[in-house]
Amino acid sequence: MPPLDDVLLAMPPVLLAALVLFDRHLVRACSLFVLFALAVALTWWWLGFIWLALLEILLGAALTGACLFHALGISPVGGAPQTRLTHWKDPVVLTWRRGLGQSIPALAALGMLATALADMPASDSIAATRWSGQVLVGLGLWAFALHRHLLRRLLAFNIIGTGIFLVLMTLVGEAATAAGHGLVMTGLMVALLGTVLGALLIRRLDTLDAQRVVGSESGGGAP
Amino acid sequence: MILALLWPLLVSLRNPLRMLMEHGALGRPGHRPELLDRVWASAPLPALALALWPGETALLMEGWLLGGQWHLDEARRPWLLFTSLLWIAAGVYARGYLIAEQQAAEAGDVDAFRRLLGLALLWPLTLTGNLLLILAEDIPSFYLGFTVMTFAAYGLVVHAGHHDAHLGGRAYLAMALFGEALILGGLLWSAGTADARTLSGLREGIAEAEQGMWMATLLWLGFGVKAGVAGLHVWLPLAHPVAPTPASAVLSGVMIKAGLIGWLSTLPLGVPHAGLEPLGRVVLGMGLAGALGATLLGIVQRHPKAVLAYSSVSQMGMITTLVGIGLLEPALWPALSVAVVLFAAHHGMTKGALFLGVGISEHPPRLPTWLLWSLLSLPALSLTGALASGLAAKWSMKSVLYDGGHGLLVTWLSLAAVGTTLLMARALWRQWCERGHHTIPWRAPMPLSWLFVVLGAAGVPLWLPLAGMGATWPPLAELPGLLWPTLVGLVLACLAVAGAATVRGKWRVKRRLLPGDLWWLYAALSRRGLAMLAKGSRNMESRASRLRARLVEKEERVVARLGDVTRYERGFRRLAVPLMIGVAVLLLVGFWLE
Amino acid sequence: MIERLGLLVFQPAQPGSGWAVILLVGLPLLLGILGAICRPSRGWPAVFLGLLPFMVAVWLLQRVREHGVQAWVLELGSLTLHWRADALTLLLFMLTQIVALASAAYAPAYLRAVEDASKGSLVWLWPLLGTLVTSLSLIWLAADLLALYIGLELMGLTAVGLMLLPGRVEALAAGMRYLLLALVGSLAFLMGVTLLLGAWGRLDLVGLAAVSEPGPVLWVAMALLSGGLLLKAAAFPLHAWLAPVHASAWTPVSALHAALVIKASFFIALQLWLVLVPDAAVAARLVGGMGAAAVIWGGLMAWRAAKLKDVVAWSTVAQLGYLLLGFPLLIGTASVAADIAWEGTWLQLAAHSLAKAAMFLAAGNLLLATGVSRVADLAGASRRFPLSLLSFGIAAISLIGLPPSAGFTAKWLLLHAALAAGQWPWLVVLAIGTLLSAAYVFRVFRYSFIEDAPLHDYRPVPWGMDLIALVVASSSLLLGLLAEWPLALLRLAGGAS
Amino acid sequence: MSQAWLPLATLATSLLVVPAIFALPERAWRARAVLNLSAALVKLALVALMVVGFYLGHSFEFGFTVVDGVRFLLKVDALGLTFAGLSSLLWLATTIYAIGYLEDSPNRKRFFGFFSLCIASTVGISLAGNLFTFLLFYELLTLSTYPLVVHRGHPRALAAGSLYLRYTLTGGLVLLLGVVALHALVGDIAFGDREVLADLGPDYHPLLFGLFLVMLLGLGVKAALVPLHGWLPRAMVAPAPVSALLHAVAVVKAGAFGIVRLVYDVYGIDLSFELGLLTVLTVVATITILYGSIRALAQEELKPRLAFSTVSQVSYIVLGISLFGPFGTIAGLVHLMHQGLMKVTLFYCAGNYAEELGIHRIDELDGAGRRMPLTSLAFTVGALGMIGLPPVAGFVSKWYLGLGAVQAGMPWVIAVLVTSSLLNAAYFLPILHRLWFRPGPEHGRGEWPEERHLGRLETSGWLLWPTAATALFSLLAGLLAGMPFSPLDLAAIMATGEYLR
Repeated sequence: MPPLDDVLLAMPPVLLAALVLFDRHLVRACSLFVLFALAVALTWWWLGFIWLALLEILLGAALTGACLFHALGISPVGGAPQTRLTHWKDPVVLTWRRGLGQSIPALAALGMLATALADMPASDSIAATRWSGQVLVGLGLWAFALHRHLLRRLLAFNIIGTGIFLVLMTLVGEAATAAGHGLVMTGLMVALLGTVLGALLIRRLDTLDAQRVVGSESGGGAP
Repeated sequence: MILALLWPLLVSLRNPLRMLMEHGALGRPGHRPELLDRVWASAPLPALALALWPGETALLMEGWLLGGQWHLDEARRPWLLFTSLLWIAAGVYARGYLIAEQQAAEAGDVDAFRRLLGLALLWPLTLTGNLLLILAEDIPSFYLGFTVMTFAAYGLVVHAGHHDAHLGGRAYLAMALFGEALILGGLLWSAGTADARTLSGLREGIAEAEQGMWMATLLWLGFGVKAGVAGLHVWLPLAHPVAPTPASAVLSGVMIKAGLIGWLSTLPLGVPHAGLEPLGRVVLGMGLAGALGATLLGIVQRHPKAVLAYSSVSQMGMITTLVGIGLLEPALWPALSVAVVLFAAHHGMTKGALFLGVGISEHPPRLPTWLLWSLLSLPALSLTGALASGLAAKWSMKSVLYDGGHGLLVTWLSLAAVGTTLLMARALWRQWCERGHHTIPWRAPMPLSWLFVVLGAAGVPLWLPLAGMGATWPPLAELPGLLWPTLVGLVLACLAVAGAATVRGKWRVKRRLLPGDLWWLYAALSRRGLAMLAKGSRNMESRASRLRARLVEKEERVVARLGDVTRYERGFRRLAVPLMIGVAVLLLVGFWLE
Repeated sequence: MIERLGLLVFQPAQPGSGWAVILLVGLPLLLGILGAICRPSRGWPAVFLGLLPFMVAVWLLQRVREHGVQAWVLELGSLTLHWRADALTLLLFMLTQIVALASAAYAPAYLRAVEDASKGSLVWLWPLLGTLVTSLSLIWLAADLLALYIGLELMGLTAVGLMLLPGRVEALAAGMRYLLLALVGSLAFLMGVTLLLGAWGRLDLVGLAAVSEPGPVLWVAMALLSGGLLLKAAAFPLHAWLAPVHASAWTPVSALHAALVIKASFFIALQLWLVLVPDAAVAARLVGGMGAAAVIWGGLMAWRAAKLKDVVAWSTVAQLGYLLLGFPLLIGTASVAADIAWEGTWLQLAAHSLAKAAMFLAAGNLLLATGVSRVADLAGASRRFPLSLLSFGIAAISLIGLPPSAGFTAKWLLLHAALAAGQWPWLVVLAIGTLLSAAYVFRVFRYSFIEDAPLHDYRPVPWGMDLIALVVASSSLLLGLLAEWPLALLRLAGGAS
Repeated sequence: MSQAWLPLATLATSLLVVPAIFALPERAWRARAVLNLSAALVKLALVALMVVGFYLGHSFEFGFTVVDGVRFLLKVDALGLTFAGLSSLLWLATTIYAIGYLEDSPNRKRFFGFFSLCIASTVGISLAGNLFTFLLFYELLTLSTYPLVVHRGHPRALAAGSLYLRYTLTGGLVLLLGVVALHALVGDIAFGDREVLADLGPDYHPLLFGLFLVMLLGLGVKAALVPLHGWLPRAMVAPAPVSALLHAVAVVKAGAFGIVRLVYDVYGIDLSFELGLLTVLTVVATITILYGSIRALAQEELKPRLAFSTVSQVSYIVLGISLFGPFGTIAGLVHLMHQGLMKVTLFYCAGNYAEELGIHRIDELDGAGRRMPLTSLAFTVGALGMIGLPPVAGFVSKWYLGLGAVQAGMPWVIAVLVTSSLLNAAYFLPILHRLWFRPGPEHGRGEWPEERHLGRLETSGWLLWPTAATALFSLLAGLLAGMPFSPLDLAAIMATGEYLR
């Protein structure tokens, strides 16, 4: 049984992730994501990976958050969102059956992960973190399968990534810390770049979409 | 020897080449070159010279076909001689016979010109084939000659171009093809078995071969078509009447003999223990049937040429019986062969004279009627065996048969001779009925060549070089035995004429038997067969197209279904991530199963 | 098998080789940046400069031939990255260069002809191109998982960027899907790497091969790695992103992508299998089954596709299936079969790269010239654009696997290997694949030969573009007859160690 | 002494013409004609050079390794040389013909380009020294003929082209499978290494038998063995020179040639006999011969009738080689050449009729002999040859077939031959009758469907002279069959010298 403080520390990211993924309001979800990244940074710090914590704050919280808000069309200068995007509903209705069905891949992935990790017992100090990482992966996958919304999928991707980083850092021993750091840093960079690209894309798609809507409306007005 | 063959070929090709040179001449109206000129008629001359050339010659040509070997030996010489003689005579005769057409052609009648051109081309070509088959010793050359003659003669048969000519041509061609096929099969089989290239090798091979009987049967039947064996003779009465008279003369005079030559060259006659007795018996039977049956059929014909054609069948039937005896009793063959050759030459010339005579009676020369008709009936009498060459031929035949102890057969043959007499009488009667009134000068080529043939025919035994033994005239004591069939025949003919005069009406109502008797059956049968083939072919066609249609339809369905399948692609697109995890799980299971 | 990949060699590298490798990796990037600055409007400067890394590769290949495989360790503090250069990787590098050069030479003229090529996206083309080539070089040369990961991610993101350049709505939507899937794929890859690292504490392939032992960890790790890589390689059930992406991308980019990018993922996957699970025959057959399904499905879809570029794109899916057949033939089979399959697989890879690049370029020419995108609209093309169609045809010959082409020789080898390994089903797969590919290719030709078609207005393409397509296509043809030369090098690399 | 360059140069002659033709502009028909003709002549000269060299005992071989264990091999042997000679000769004739035929038609550049490619592949097939090389050119032939078949570009041509591809590509694929399997079994077999398979021992015999059937299936498609012949009559929509070439030298012959190679040079005749393969071939060939003839009877258009005749005639070759013994071999080999000459003549004639008079159907031929005597004469020669009448070349083939049949102990084959001859006569003689003996438009009855006056002679000289030449050749090949260097002589040399040692 891991110590209580570890468990307590592992709880916030998980809870936040769940909120991020399943909050119906997108702006709130994005804000929550920033919080989530901060919580993860806290975890890094707690585990002793100061550099990672700093990176997480910089890349994960600040830049990724900025990207997400950019995708939503919220800018620090312009203020409130003006587009429909903020209230974007998922195109596919969420039903219980669908929810359960889409959880199967996530569960399968978790099962595989558990099978592999069963051979590598963790010390008490990191067990909680590892568990939280796995839960994040599972949640992320579930959400990724469940949602059609591009931004939500981006969020899910980020959360899976974070989960994997957490698992990774609990797995590497002393000898391979450098390699682990390397991997995580690359991963963070990739996640960031991916999010940037995604955000830009979403933005552009939105613009084009709006143009098209406007175009078709004006076209519809003509005989 | 090459010249003998090459010359006709050159003559044949001369005119078309000339046509080619002056291209466009065909379309121009106006004067045309004379097609049947002297050069054309001279085509058989070198062959005649060859036949008279003393001594035996042989020609080997490695490059020719599969290795050519042409021989002129004593066995071939008589054939060559009488063949070329008849061809010359017929050629000269033709120049007169076709004079009207030629004039029309020269005057610009396109149709006539075309027909004549064909004749000018095919006549020497037929001759070439005929000569080649006589001279050839290697099998391919022989077959080549036979084929060339057969197919080129088709053009002679259909020369006139009217409906009957085409009917005759069709009968001729169909039967010829049938014969060719049998010959080819027989030749291939026997030559393959004997590994022979020459005809003599072939004969030995057949004598030794296990299946020799069947090979011989095939060959006998194949050549039998040409030789007019009973049952296979049907083309003769159809083709001969429609061909121009000189063509009929060579058809009936020499080309029929090609079948005989075929027998003599390929069947192992005179070889002891060849094991062909069963065939010999059949041949004998068929020969007799032909000799007798043809007279019965011929006697009811109206067209003189048809009557003559049936007479040819009858005469060839007689020769066939001789061949049959040769197969049955090889020991008799050396003597018999002489008789056969003599008989063949006699029949060839005489029948030639008779056919030419038909033309003469249609266009009588300015001769006294009694002279003309006695000249016309001379070959007829000769054919019955009462006079001249006929007498000699008959005697040589009979003497051999008597020596071999075939008295009964002689009687039968004598009966056939009775029939021949009747036929001759019938033919002359018909000629008399259909005689023409436009006389021509007797010094024209037509009467002259006819006279030449008549005289030649009468004197066959005198000039025919028979190997070893000359023809002998029968002793006086035998004359009654030889002459009675003719007399009986004459009497019967007179009775018939008298009877016909009295009961004229009755004869009229009787339905006339069409010339070509069995042909109509064959034609119907083969038409049925061909129709079945064509139907089968069409069935295959339609079945194939149905199958194709069904396949196409099925394919379209499958393609449509495949088009449906493509919509699953959306699923792949939507479920990419779960699918990836699925793949991973699958691989994990795979690893686990190791 | 592992020594064929140039791994397991501990001899020190020849001096100078390291620099050569740095040049190999770095030069394309530099050139890309240069391109962004100069923005060449003609193809030839790109070709001219692009020859530089090619020269370096040739030089290095010469060294490899003389001294055997070259391997280095790059140390960044406590982080070590492993590299190696052997004949295979260098040949792959040269292949990369050739295709990239062709695309680069083609691009300027193409972009001038395409109307909607905005200035902004033009700036991005060259650096992205350079980065892509660099990342590919990284992948070929890397001998540890971290470097591979870096290369893979770099390649994936650059590829997405390149695909997005046209900026049309369809391009964006397809690109977005591609991006997400690529990201998910890399997450799976990362997860696999994580497990390996956690279990054995090292990432270099040589070391992992030595210390790893079969067990759930290795298996799960391999399953995840393979899943991710197959997703990126567009293997059968995970191929869905491919065709839409190509449909709207620029032609030279499509050529590059189909020829190289997905091959890189395949290369990594095959390499990992050979190193880590060289005896997993059952799983390999499962991959082979996926390949078979890919051959059939890709062929069908290409046959039914309405647009020319879709046809070409779907054919990529099918062709990748052939490559996947390499798994069952190489893994867990006797060396008789594996030897042949080894050559067949790489030859197929090269053949397909060249042929597909040529085909995309030729198809691009046709599309540019006719201004239509549907196959059915190509009626009468054979009279008007014989050269484009000829290039298309030559490339198609190789794709179908008809002689004399590299595709044919590769197919021959694969067939032979399948027979030698006693795995008959693959014969059927190859046969069906051939027929299907013939069906979709000749469908195009059938339309092009129609004579009584109405005359669309068309514009001629610059002859340079036609020429490039023709040259690349012909090279795929020639490779079929001259395959012995590169394959001998492959054998040499295998035999040297 | 080995000269590698000669076979390579022969191949290259027609291969290099291809890009040159494609480079020329469409309008430069004169330059193209010169190019084509000179290449054809050069190739003929090269082949002649090889023939001379071969008879002097030189060997010509060119080879390099394609991949490990697989060689690209060009080798000259008597059989290949003969086929190469035939194809270069007929190429020359057909090139001349095609130049005349396609005058003023579109897409000539494409046509001649692929035409040359087609010949290059045929030469490649004939000079191929092993199965791999053979296969290579065999498939190349498929590809290069497709554009020729669909040349006209109308829906029927396109449909025929698709059908053609379906058949031939599938056939090629099956052949490929067989060849690869054989290769996997024993490695690379150069043609002529007959011991390799014979030494395998009886355990392998079922496998070898199966492989032979597979390869036969592949080759049979091109050789148009029933029931794999379906593409051939449909491919008739191609222009006449293409049909001529397709039927006489290129495609159909390639299949037959492949079967010859397979039986004699890969399996060896003794092994084939031992395995009972020859019986299979005999039966297949017999069925094909009869089926083709019967189907030809019902065709009412000229070219399809000729096509079915080809189906039937090509199987003579197969029949010949299936008859165990020297005569059968000679027959098969000699018919390989004879059929080419005769069929090409017939197709030229059909083309002439179509071009000059617009005749496609048989019943339109009435009296055409009058209007086009030389063409009709050539047709007559070809038709008589097909029936197997002396002195045309077909007779020689048929003669040896018959002898071979007896020698192989299968006299019943003679019945097949005779039946086939009769059927041939039944569908050719009516045509001849119409040509020569029926009155037609020339005699004022009706009109030609579409008369054009293409030349000073009966038709354009480009069309006429090749026709006359091939007809003459097929006549001479039969008439002078015993001469040295005649097809028969060559076949006999091959048969006795190479295969029946």
